[in-house]
Amino acid sequence: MDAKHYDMGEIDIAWCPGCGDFSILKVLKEALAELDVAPENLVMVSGIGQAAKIPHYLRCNVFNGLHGRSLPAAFAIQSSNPNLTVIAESGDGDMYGEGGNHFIHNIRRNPNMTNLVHNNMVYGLTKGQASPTSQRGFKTPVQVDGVLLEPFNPVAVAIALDASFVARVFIGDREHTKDVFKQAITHKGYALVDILQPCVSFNKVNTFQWFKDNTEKLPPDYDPTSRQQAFAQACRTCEDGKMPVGIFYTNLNKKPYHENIPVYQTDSSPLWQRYRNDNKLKELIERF
Amino acid sequence: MDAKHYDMGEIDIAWCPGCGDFSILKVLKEALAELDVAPENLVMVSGIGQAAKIPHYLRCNVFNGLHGRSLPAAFAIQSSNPNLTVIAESGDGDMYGEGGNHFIHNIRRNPNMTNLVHNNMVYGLTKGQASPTSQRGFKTPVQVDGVLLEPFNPVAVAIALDASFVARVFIGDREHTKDVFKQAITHKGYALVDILQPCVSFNKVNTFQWFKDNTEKLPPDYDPTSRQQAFAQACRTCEDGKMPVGIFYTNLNKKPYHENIPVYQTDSSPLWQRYRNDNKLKELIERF
Amino acid sequence: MGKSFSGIRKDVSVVLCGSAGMGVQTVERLLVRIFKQAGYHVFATKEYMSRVRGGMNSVTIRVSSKPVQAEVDRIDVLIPLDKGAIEHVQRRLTGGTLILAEPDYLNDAVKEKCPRCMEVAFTEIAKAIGNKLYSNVVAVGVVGAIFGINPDLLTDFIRKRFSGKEQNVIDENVAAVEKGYEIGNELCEQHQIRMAIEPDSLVNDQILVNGVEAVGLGAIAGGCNFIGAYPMSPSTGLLTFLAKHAREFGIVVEQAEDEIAGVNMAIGAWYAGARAVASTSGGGFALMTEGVSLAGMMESPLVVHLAQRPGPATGLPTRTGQEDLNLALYAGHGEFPRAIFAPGNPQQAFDLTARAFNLAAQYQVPVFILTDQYFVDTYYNTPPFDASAVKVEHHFVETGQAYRRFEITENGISPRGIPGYGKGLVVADSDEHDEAGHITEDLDLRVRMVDKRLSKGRLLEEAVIEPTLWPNEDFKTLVLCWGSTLPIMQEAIAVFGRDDVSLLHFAQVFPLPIDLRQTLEQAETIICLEGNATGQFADLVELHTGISVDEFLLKYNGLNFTVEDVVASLEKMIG
Amino acid sequence: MGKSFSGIRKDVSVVLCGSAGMGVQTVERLLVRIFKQAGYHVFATKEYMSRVRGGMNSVTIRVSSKPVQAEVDRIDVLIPLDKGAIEHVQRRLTGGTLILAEPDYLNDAVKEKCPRCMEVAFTEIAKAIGNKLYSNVVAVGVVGAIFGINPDLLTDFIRKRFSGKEQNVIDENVAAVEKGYEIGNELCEQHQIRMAIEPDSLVNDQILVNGVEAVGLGAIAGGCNFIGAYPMSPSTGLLTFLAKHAREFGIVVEQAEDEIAGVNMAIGAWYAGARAVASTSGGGFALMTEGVSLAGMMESPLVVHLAQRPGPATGLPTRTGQEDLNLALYAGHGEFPRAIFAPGNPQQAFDLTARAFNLAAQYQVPVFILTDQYFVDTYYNTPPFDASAVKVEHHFVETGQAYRRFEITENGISPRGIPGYGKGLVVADSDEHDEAGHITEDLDLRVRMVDKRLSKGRLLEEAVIEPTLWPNEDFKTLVLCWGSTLPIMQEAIAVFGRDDVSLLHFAQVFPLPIDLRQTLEQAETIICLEGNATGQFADLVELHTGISVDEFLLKYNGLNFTVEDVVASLEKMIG
Ligand SMILES: Cc1ncc(C[n+]2csc(CCOP(=O)(O)OP(=O)(O)O)c2C)c(N)n1
Ligand SMILES: Cc1ncc(C[n+]2csc(CCOP(=O)(O)OP(=O)(O)O)c2C)c(N)n1
Ligand code: SF4
Ligand code: SF4
Ligand SMILES: [Mg+2]
Ligand SMILES: [Mg+2]
Repeated sequence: MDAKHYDMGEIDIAWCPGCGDFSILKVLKEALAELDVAPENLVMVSGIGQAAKIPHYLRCNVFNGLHGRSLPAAFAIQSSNPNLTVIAESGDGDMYGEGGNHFIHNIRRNPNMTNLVHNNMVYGLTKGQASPTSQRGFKTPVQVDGVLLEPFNPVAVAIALDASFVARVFIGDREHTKDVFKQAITHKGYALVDILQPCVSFNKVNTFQWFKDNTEKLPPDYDPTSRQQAFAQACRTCEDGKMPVGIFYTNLNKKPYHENIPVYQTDSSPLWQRYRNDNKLKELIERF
Repeated sequence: MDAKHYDMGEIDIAWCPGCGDFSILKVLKEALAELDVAPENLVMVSGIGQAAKIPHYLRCNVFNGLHGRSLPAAFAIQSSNPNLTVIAESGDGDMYGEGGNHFIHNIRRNPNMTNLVHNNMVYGLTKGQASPTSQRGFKTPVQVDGVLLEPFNPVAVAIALDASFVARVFIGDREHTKDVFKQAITHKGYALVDILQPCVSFNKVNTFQWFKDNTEKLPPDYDPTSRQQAFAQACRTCEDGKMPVGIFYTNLNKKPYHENIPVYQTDSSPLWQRYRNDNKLKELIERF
Repeated sequence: MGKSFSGIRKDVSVVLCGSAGMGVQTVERLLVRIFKQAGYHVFATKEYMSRVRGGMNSVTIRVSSKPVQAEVDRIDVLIPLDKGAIEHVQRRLTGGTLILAEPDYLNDAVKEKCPRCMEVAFTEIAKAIGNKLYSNVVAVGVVGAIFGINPDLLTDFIRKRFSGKEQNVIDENVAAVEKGYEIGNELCEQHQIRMAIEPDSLVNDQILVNGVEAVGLGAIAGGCNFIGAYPMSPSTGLLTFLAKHAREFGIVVEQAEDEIAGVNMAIGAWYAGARAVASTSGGGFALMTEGVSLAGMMESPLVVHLAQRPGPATGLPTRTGQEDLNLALYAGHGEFPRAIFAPGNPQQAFDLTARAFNLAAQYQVPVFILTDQYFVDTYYNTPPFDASAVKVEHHFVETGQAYRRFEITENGISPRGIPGYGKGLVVADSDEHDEAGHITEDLDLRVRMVDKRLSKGRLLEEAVIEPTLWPNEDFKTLVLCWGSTLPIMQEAIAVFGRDDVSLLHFAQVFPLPIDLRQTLEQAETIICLEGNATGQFADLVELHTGISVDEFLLKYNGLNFTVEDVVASLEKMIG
Repeated sequence: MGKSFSGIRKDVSVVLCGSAGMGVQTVERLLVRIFKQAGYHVFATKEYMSRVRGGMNSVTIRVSSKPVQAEVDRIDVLIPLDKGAIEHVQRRLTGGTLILAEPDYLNDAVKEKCPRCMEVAFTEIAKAIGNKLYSNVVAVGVVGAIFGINPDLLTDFIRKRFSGKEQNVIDENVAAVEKGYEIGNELCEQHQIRMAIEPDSLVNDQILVNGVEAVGLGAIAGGCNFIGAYPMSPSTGLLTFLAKHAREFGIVVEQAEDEIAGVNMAIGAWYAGARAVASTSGGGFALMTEGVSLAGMMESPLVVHLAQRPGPATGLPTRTGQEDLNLALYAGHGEFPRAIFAPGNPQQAFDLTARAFNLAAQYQVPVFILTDQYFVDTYYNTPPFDASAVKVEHHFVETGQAYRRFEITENGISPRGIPGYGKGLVVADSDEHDEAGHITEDLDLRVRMVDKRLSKGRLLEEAVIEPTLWPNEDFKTLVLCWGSTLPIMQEAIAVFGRDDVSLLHFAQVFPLPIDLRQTLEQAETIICLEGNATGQFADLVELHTGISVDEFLLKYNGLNFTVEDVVASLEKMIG
């Protein structure tokens, strides 16, 4: 399929010129096209933020919900209709801040969905406060003395939660990003891709160049099935060297959520196609 | 100080006879007594659940707040008055379920407080649903086919977040528990103690005996300053052997929150003792 | 009829009381079924503390030859299963109360107040059989005998009930009930305490459900196939009910990490074509209110079961109240329409819960079902629900290429598409949006969208369920009530016995009927009965009709109204 | 006076419009200060899209010889900084509008509609100086010239403003403003467009603040030393304001992980003796409502700043509205008292915010400050706030050994202790509790505790801030309004010019004054003006007084009312 298939035509995109979000959109379209995902079968779920506007810029079904709440909605969409391709995509503030609790517990469920997080280490839409991933010392109008908190390490946390697919990419490397996107989307189960993305308007520290200088690919012989190795790599932060990018961890022993619950064990049809079982209901009522 | 100092006298305790909560209460009193913490200077903060009732059974200042919300309250209490000894104590559902987002982000702040979590792998007060730490296959009236989700591993997650003190104990070993409590309370910064505790009413699987059989102390030569080793130990679950207990990880390079913010840099008095600076305010207003 | 001291009775209330863990609820579950099988109308309600063991809980079971669905203070027969039990129900005792108790529970004061008290050594008897835990089953036998229930029915029932257990457990339980029956019989012969109640053949065809089971059956009848919920008393029953029947009815049951996830899951599920409910109580609902607003903006159907308990905050987690009407009315920021049901009895709970799903689907609005701890925990016998009378109305369409989720139509309702069904794309947005669903800052369009959303409120008004005016169309005094208090008010008015007093019960509390004012204008005196301290429903009525209530009958100690409560108040107000 | 085409003007509105990132806000910040330094009354308000770059935003600056605090539609001078700008403000243009624009922005249609349009090649001039980004500073110079502002004032100001920057940046900015001034002067001479406004010497002693700064200063004056907040437009300003001054005033500023944490932090902080505020907007406030209920139960003081924006859900994040009154009124499950302020101008914002802390401390209740996007973003000049008139009232006690946090006192207020201050223990509980603060299931005590909590509501009624009746005590028509619309209504009534029309503005919207009914009864016609679609405040008034409003003036397109809006509506209604 051609990536143009996902184009929205003449629309006004609210991102700043030069923002990494544009590349993410482009790469995502290409990945989807190469995987032949039909727009009618794709649901993009997002929260609120600059990143969270992405579903509006890609021809597909859209659930653009509340700030921080994309994952529970995406989970429910996926488990109400496992035939859909579900991508939950939002910003670092949305997913790891407001949505932190869903981030943790959704991983535990392992639904068959892809979770793309635009990690620009800042709150873009609300004009430049620290996000959970902001680096120590990062100054903002709220963090006037610079960020004092330990930056949230989504990759390490996801590995600690034994997520079934954990990756980080830098959008500056588009081919690599596309490749990881494709693997994430085809992965059966929950797949996290933390996407390092420069915010040209509010993050003057972690720029394109900075990311370029401070990231490197995981070693070529790296084995993503080892949780211990994955954690060791995840702990490598820019505070003490370069942050690795690539697929840190996969656990292929896990079934996706919908294969575990009884609802789809004998019948794979989505819930909307089903009818109430009148006989059983009559029987049940009479049992009381 | 004598542990009796914390006794409430003749009160009606709402726990079930035989519940591990009683031992936790007893050990905590002893630990506090041995550390000479004055009741007037101690604030116990909890949420809602069986475990969360504990502050009512110990003579001290009490903030028994909402289900899942003890940590933000405890954080604020501690940072409004760093002279207080603050213990946030609740159940596994409260801290890791409803309160999961605060669990993560409070660790990032590293406030000088102790976080004691009664981990009975079940929701006690609401009569026996799965908690985030319930083991796979655990059957309840809600999880009728047994728990399908990956159990939440608080120790691994806390290490992934680079918490400054991370421990797990089994309340069956009271001396060890007391020792860890004391170290946690005296630790300068955030200290997590996950306390394995049998629930005799609703968890017939993870019983006292089961915990006894499925836990073992960390090796005697274990070095808690290595994050990688800590993570490796944290990944050892009962699914593949014994769960280690002990102090998994300490990071002593971190300052507690209140030492990082400007408010206490030149003045260590609690906020309630301070007065508005009238001159500066007048000046500020005139600057507009 | 002279046959015995008590003779034939129409309506007897039996109370069992003991600390948590003493098996009060087991006795309740056994007795209600036994009474029903014996052909009696039966009603059972409980009050309990927020703890797993200890404290003091009680169950009131009414047994009757006529339908009964209301709580009474009066205790005809009391079985204290614990030392503190008699004191716990102290104020409900009368000279006529029959007490069957362990010898050492009966002190002189009790004996004086209740001359009809008899000693039964439940624990010793139970121990003799094998375990003191059987004492509650002994009590079941004693009660069975007093009510003259066929002993075979008793033993058969017990045998069936424990059929899954080991043989010795079954045998010992049977022995316990038999022994109890024997003792009960002896007592009856010695003291003429038999209570002969006439069975009603109608009861055989009826079902016995508690409030939350009625809601649960209504949900399944309404096509519910998804629940996102976090445990919270007293709402948890719906989660466990649907979990129990998940496999049979193809329901996705997910215990959410918190209530916020619960409600967002429910909205996501509806988006994908499921029929979802979120179930919670006050504090959990407070957390859901942002999600409620999302449903308002996305024009997503949403059903929320809100089981009320006294607040604020954690309040009294296992008690009852009607304090969350305002919260349900105004939950969520911004402005959007909604509907709120508050069933008064199991039939209404079944009907309205099923209707909630259809209404939500049709008008694409949030619909709330307000119950309370009293209602969800109370057992009623009732004619079997007729699910065939309830259609599952899907109200979604196959989308075409040009599909626009928020198309502005004449009546404000846009055809609802489902992703994956049809060629169209379904775009739902929490921002203000254009007809296609995409984010907009066109401020004229904003106004049209607000108008579109609010116009559905008028449609909901037209679809309103009328309140029940009972018993007479002519009245001087009108008592307004809503939710679970219906049967209590009905019995109270019957007992009060004046034909110029009627009640107007609202099973739908929002919107209110357009012509409500006319009905209210007929009353000389309007009384409003509510389980709260501020008269929330009266405020709503006043806003809607301009008519303010004359008198209030409010209760907010955590217990439900009883028939006696209401009668006494009516006497004071208009007696 | 014949000196120029325009002559002496009392009140001129200057509008700058361009896409986000074009420096509209920089011009605003510069011009308001320059005008004020020149001795003019100044008012500036903006409307903008929810995006960081692109889109179209505008700023309206009114410059006057008399105090002005209201938004007008009318544009006297327009400087479009972007191609789409003229179209964006199209409907506000009149034949008298002076447009200063890049040559290619001015097409024939514009020239026809606004004959007074002149070409200024801002970008080219800026480029010549060094960077096209300077074009907005050129515009500042042009405007300065038109208003006849002393050129030294302009250059001094610019020099000071950019003093932190590199020397060439300072120099180029100064060059830009000087060049602009030169061009402006030429235009004035050629076209007689000078606007000579008489300065008012009073302005010199005044301060220039926007709404959120007034709230922030009020907070500091009220002793605020803790904020727990999560960024959300339009409430974020308070968080950044307090962050900016945290070091100076010893304020703990913590960006919470979510709003739930924010409000629970605020309550925890009060418990420990701090004076805390939580700041948020609609959706965030919805998430805080469980915490609000906690404050109700714990009788914890709590101050919440709720900056309104249009909903439901994400709605229009950067627009304005008054849609969250109901939410604030009924937020939280269960029943407990509260107070709600809605300041109408900076002075009220300062006073009431400070008062919120004292009121919360004294009555131990949640107090809300309702602002909106319009108010927080709008600049006003106003007499300097007198902080010495505001005492920080602590209202806590040193505890004794026998201290009981929830002691039942005559007026319902229990002395508030702080852990660590005194020998007593401070026990606060979210469950129903006894006087000592420990969890209870004593249901009689429950009733006493409810009564105690609710009785504080009556005290709050007595402490109410009376509404402003303006200008006349005698009236036939009374216009009710609340919150930020006060100055707009005032100017509209003055313009409308009939002395039988008064306004009644509520800076405290809950509770309402006990005797409000009497005031309303004097009116023949009552009109209610609100920034929502359903008339939420009118409902509240009706509930409180039994009087319903005759006419509504509602606006809900995301923009604030303008003076012209209101005048036109008044004319239609009572003209
Ligand atoms: C409940 C709630 N709280 C706060 C907000 C305000 N808000 C909108 S976007 C955002 C942060 C966005 O940051 P991020 O998710 O990192 O996305 P980015 O803009 O950086 O792409 C916030 C705080 C909101 N819309 N809803
Ligand atoms: C907002 C909210 N949701 C749900 C509840 C109901 N609730 C009370 S305690 C509890 C779980 C308790 O489990 P845990 O924290 O593990 O404590 P335990 O009783 O096992 O000690 C729940 C779900 C509540 N009180 N508030
Ligand atoms: S604010 Fe930052 S993240 Fe948002 S669009 Fe602009 S550059 Fe991108
Ligand atoms: S329910 Fe479980 S955890 Fe709670 S007191 Fe009883 S045994 Fe302990
Ligand atoms: Mg971001
Ligand atoms: Mg637990």
